[in-house]
Amino acid sequence: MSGLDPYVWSNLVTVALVVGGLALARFVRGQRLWREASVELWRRRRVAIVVVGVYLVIALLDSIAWKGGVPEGTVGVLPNAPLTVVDRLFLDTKEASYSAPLADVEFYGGRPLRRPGTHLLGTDILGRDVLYMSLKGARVALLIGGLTSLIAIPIALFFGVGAGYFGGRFDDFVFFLISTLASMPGILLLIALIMVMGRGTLSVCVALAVTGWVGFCRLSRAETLKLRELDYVVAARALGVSEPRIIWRHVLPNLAHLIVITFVLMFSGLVLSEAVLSWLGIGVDGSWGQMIDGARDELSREPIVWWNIGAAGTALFGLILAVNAVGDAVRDVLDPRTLRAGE
Amino acid sequence: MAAYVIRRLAYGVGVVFGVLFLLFVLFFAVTEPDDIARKALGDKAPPEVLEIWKQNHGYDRPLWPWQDWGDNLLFDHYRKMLSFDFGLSDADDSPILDRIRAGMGPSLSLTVPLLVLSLVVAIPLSLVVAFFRETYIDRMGVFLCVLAMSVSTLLYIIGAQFLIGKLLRWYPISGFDSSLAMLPRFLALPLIVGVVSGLGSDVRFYRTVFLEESSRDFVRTARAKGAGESRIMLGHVLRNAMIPILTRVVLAIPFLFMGSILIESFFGIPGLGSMTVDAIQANDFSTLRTMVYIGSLLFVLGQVATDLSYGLVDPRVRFE
Amino acid sequence: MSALLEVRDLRTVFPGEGGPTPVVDGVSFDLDRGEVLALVGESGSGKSMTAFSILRLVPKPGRVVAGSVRLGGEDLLGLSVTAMRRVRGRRISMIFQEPMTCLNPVVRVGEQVVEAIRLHEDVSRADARDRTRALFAEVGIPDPEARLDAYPHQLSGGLKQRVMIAMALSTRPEMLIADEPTTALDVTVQAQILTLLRELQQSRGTAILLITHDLGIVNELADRVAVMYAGRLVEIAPRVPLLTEPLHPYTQGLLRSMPARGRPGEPLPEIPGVVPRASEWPRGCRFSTRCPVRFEPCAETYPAESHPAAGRRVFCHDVERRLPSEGAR
Amino acid sequence: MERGDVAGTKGRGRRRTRVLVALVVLATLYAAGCSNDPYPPEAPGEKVLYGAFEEAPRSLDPATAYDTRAHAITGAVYATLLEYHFLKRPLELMPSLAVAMPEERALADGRVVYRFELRRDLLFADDACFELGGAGRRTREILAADVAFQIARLADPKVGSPVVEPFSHIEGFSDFAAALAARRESDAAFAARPVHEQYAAVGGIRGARTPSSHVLEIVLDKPYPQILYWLAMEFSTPVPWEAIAFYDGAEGRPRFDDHPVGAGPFVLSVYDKQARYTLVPNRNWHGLRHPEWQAPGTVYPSEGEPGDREAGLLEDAGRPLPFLDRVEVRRDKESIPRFNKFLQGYYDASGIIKESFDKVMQGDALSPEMQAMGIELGKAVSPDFFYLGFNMDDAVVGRAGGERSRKLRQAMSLVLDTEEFLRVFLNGRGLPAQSPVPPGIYGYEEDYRNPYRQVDLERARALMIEAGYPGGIDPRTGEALKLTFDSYNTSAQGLTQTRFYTHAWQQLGIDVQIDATNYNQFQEKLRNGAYQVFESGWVADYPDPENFLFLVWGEMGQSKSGGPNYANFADPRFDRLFLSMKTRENGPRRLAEIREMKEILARERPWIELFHREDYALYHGWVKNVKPMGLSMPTYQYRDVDVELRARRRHEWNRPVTWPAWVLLGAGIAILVPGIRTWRRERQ
Repeated sequence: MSGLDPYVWSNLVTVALVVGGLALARFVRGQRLWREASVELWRRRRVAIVVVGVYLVIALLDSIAWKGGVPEGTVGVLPNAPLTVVDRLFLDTKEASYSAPLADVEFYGGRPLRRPGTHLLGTDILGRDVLYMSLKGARVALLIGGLTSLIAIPIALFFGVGAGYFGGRFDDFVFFLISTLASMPGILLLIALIMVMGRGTLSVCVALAVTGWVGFCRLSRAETLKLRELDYVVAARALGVSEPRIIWRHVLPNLAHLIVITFVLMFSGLVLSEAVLSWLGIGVDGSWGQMIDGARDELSREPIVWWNIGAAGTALFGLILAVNAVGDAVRDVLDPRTLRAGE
Repeated sequence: MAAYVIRRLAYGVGVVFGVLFLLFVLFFAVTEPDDIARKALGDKAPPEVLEIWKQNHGYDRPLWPWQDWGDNLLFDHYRKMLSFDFGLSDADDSPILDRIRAGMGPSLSLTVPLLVLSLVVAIPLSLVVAFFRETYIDRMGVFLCVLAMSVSTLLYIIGAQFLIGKLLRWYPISGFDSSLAMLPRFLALPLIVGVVSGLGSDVRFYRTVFLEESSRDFVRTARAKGAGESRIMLGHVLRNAMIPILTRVVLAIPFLFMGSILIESFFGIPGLGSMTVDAIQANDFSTLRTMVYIGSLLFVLGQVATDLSYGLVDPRVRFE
Repeated sequence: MSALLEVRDLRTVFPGEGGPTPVVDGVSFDLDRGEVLALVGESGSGKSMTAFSILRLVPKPGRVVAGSVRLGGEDLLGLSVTAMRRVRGRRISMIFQEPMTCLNPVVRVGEQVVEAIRLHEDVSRADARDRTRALFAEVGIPDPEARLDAYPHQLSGGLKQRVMIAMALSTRPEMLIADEPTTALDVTVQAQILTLLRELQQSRGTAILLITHDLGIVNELADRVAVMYAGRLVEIAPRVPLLTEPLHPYTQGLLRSMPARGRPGEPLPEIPGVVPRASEWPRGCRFSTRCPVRFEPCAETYPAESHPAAGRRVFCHDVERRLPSEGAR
Repeated sequence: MERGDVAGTKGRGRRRTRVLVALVVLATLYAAGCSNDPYPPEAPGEKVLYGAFEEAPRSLDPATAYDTRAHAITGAVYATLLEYHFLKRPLELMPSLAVAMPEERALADGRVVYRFELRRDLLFADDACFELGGAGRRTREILAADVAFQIARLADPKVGSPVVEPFSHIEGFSDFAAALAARRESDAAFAARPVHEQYAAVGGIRGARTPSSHVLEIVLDKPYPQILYWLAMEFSTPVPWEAIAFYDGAEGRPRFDDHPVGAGPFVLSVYDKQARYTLVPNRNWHGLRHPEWQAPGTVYPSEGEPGDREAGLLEDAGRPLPFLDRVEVRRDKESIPRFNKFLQGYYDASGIIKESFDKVMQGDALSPEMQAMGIELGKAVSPDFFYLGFNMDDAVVGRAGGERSRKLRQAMSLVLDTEEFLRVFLNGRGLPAQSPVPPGIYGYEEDYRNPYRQVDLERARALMIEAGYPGGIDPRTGEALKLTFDSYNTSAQGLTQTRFYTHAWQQLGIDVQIDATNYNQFQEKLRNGAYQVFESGWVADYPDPENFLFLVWGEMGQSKSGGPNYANFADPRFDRLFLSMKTRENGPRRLAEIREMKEILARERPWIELFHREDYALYHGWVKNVKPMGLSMPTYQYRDVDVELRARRRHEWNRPVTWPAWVLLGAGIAILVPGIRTWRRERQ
């Protein structure tokens, strides 16, 4: 391929995401409704949001890579390989085997370490720094959750809004498609898709998206059906406003809160699914799921090696808990139905 | 009613046809028979070897009907699947149907008690939480639910085997025996894990349902006529909440036959779940295909059953 | 003879952003045996909350914080939960605005009335059912035997409200709270239900606390009328004087906006502005933001009670000003 | 919820209480009956040996079964003409179904004849397939023709036996195969007939003849003394034609692969591939039918090697075999639960899993904790050999790359630190391999050092430069050289081990990608040449260096003949040496040949020698008569169990710890009580 190296693409995508995120933030600040919602959200879930933010920053630092700048003969690095900021923070940290957090010697056998006292969370069986591995997992997890949602939500919107708004044959088709997909056992379809597409991050995300879009599609279809009958939409139609414009101006903005809620609630489910896929040996390389799977036997070691599974488990748990907490709050803040129920 | 059931089933058949088509696209069109053979035999397998393998598995025909109306994979796929002739496993050439028959028992012996137990544990718990709404018990309950939901099932399994199986020695760490005397012993740990790992989301779901129902006007009526809180919860709220609960349960019943992938393989229960895992690890496409098909079939049946069961619980529903 | 129900300085609050927000604020009134007292006001004026406070059914997180509710001399607010339960349905019954949602949709209506009876009386199921059948007949449900086994959705709105009334009266309570009993019904059915209520009230001598915003209904049913605005009682008087010569500017506005009073061809006069939210209530007279005759003290201090005539009470600075002797007392 | 019962006040509460009480009682019963014993109770006095298996063998057909997993069953179910003495070391053959060791006769033309005489009145195990020979028949006598039939099956290309090569020393073996294939090709009616008729029609194998019903003569084209070892393995067990004809997988009958019919000391009474199998004594076994024969292998031996008496291995001398009433083997996929069950006394024997090594071992001996449990340790370097191979047919690492590829292989070999690997993954339980020949096999030299198996990063880097990959960079792409490593271990553990290798090669700047599949698929990959770098191992079939060096013999090339030379290594000099070494008696000339072969291998690097395993087997004190064989031969018939001791220990070790349940219950109550109290207070 004459195109750019994969890492350059990854950098470009990262920059695009950051720019997109900033633009979104600007938009939110400009809109009263969204601004109030986000202020309210911040008020309710300060800690959780900060935690999610920390994960995001780590993932970003692990997304920008460049070549060079590595001293000759550094252990554990391929020649001419692009390295991220996180990689560079942990250059040359590889030991021979297990060491406990901040230990000076190996855990079994007690041989001296190359870099005693520097492994905050110890090292794994191959002597890799556990903190480093755990940090790298953040990017994978966010990639799984984010990329999948980025694929699934637009598809769901396209079909759901289209079906709900235009009805007729297209609606019949979409409804049939939804019923068909929904009737296939999710995890099996997921596995089948990955086996067919081959292993790898992208195919895992696509597979998760294909199995995950149905629920939101159903929701947006139902919501559009309702919106379609609202007075101002009917009025706009009667005034001869073009259909795409009605959808863009009147339907989509009214679905926005559902999109946000779905995104947040979907996220944690996706990351947890990946852990199961990892155990099946078809997960994404470098994920916490893989770390947990690889470390589960260590619980039976005598003396027990706990820091490995502990770090991966905590990292995963922390992200999911924070996202779940934010998700709950997002739903409370944005979903008027629950607001009314609270009165 | 009969007309409704027939119409509903007819749509179900349509959906099953759709599923079969998707499966065909996935496993034959996207992954052509050559690919399957190559996956099974390795990338550089010589063409003759591939041919023989394809013949043995019936994959040596043109894909689409317009290539050969009499003999093509699409029709063959439909014919075989609809007549439950699942053929041979892609991995070890054993008949798939036999293995499904053998795996059903162990799977059901795990999943049926699991479903019942989950309900028996989750519903009272969520009733308690809903009963104490707006108190510390409710807040703690919800927090624990979110906490419990945030833990990966893998961790539950590993933890339970380590703690209950090894340290406390309550039950065998893993294994299976279909004899009635031994079964409960082996099922204990898988059931504990199954119930606990699902408890978070279950309790949260039921709590929401109960809270929604207890904010209804008829609850106020019941209070106004002097009914006590527990009577209101059990007699009015639970009875109305049965509708969403039943939907969830009836819809889950068909999947009982599919077993539980994670639990079965960790605890060595030789059911359909482990079989699926073995199939995945062996790139056994035909078994996987069959499992997806059976799953969809059961799901469609489950949906019809759900619709019908509405009629039993909810007097408002009538079938037109 | 003391009144059946004596409500004194009742105050019910909901927690809000800036501390607890009252929805019922210092309401006092009496209800005599066999009397019909109408509680009138716009939506949000606190009339329903007053009713709920009497029965101690204020939805969480709201609660009654002050005052007393005496039923036959016994303070309901001091009763234990169990004792209170014996009051509800047995001594005070209540019917609601929405008969569609107030009946349990998955339980047969007969069963729901039977439950109400058996909650308070130790009778067999069969006896309770017989009584229910009789009650159904009494409230004018045609073919009561068949209706006993009907589900709520199989009955019309009017029939459902009759079931509610039957349920409310099943234990022969001394008092009935009817919260907008006809609002959700068709006009023709409304008349039937009102007639039924009047008949029952006369035959059984049940006292009724009628909550409504419809002065037409007041005119048909009530003996006395209490007008509420923004959580406060503004005027209380026997029906005729109140409807013919209202004293409080709010009551006057309310009456003016009744269609029956308007002249053909003229738009109905309406009270300018809207009821302020509970958190935005003025310190003084609650109506001062919309009052056509407001003057200095109105926004600052709440008017004291004036007694312009026997059995009449008004809370208004203007009335006070015009009745100096009374106001000085 | 009972219908229409909204308003029942009386009796309701009582009923609810009763249900609650019943539930609590039930739960208590369940909890009280809780035990971690995974087995139903045995019959009183029944001697049962308990074991575990990871995955069911692919096939139990003695013609194709060639792995330890399968041999655990086939070795017990099938009997052979010869077998190994249980106690004597070095291993020694003795007659089993044969009356005596065969007479060996060299013919003038260089051919060799072995004459076996079968015992009279030997019966196959009872089986339904014998109905084919007459209604109601459950068994029949074993004849020499049954052995000849099985040898013919080995030749049958359709059977696909992995041991065609050693058996093709038998005269007419290959001709028979060719003739059979040709007839089948040309004559469809012939191909449809039962196989025993086909074999008979083709005329059988010339060199496996049966001059009389109980005499079998094996004729070899040229001397091949190792054939006797092969005749001691299940490949040449007598197989009844009825079983092949009957167990065809049709009409609900199992396939012969899953339903063995043999003459060994045990029969497979339960075989559920997913869950368990059970062996029970075969009452038709000659040891049980004719105890008066005192045939070798049917009574416990009374002599062994020095030290056996002290180890208590001769206590049962002269007692008729077998001692066990049942062998119960359960499937247990995951190693940790398996080992934990061993520690709980539910499996009688186990290896040591690496996770628990530090708990089990202290230095070279068992830890005090294990000794206190009465566990015994069996330790032996097993005659095996593990290596990482290069596919010599591959363009990058193979012979096509010439000198360049050889230097690459040498460099890759120089950076793998086996010592470190053994330390990290196997707790040092293994011996770094310098050549394929393990200790205990002729040709092993303790002080031999392979020049390319001593870690030397500098030299490896220099070799990379010479190979044209300076710093690991492939000049064609400008990126790190990319290779693929094919592994058959998909578990996380296996992946970690594989990463150990790839990390080592990373030091040279080589980017090795891991492609992990399951074992069967890995086999398919090998069969089809779709691999570059791979891992493999070999466990000896018999104690001879030939059995290891043939792994790189050109004739055994996977791509050439489907043999186990997965590296597809072919070197004319090596092949010549191999052929000459193969038939030579042990002695200086043979040693010299072996040395030269080792040197060729060291230079050419078709593989990177890793290690010879050291087997640490753990046995509970109640298991008697355990002596490692090295070879994969089950010896269940010699095994004995002290049932009372086991029952006592199990009981002792498995008292459940119940206090956490009470703590949990207490915590639950503690959480609820304040809530209930507030609520009650509100009610007043």
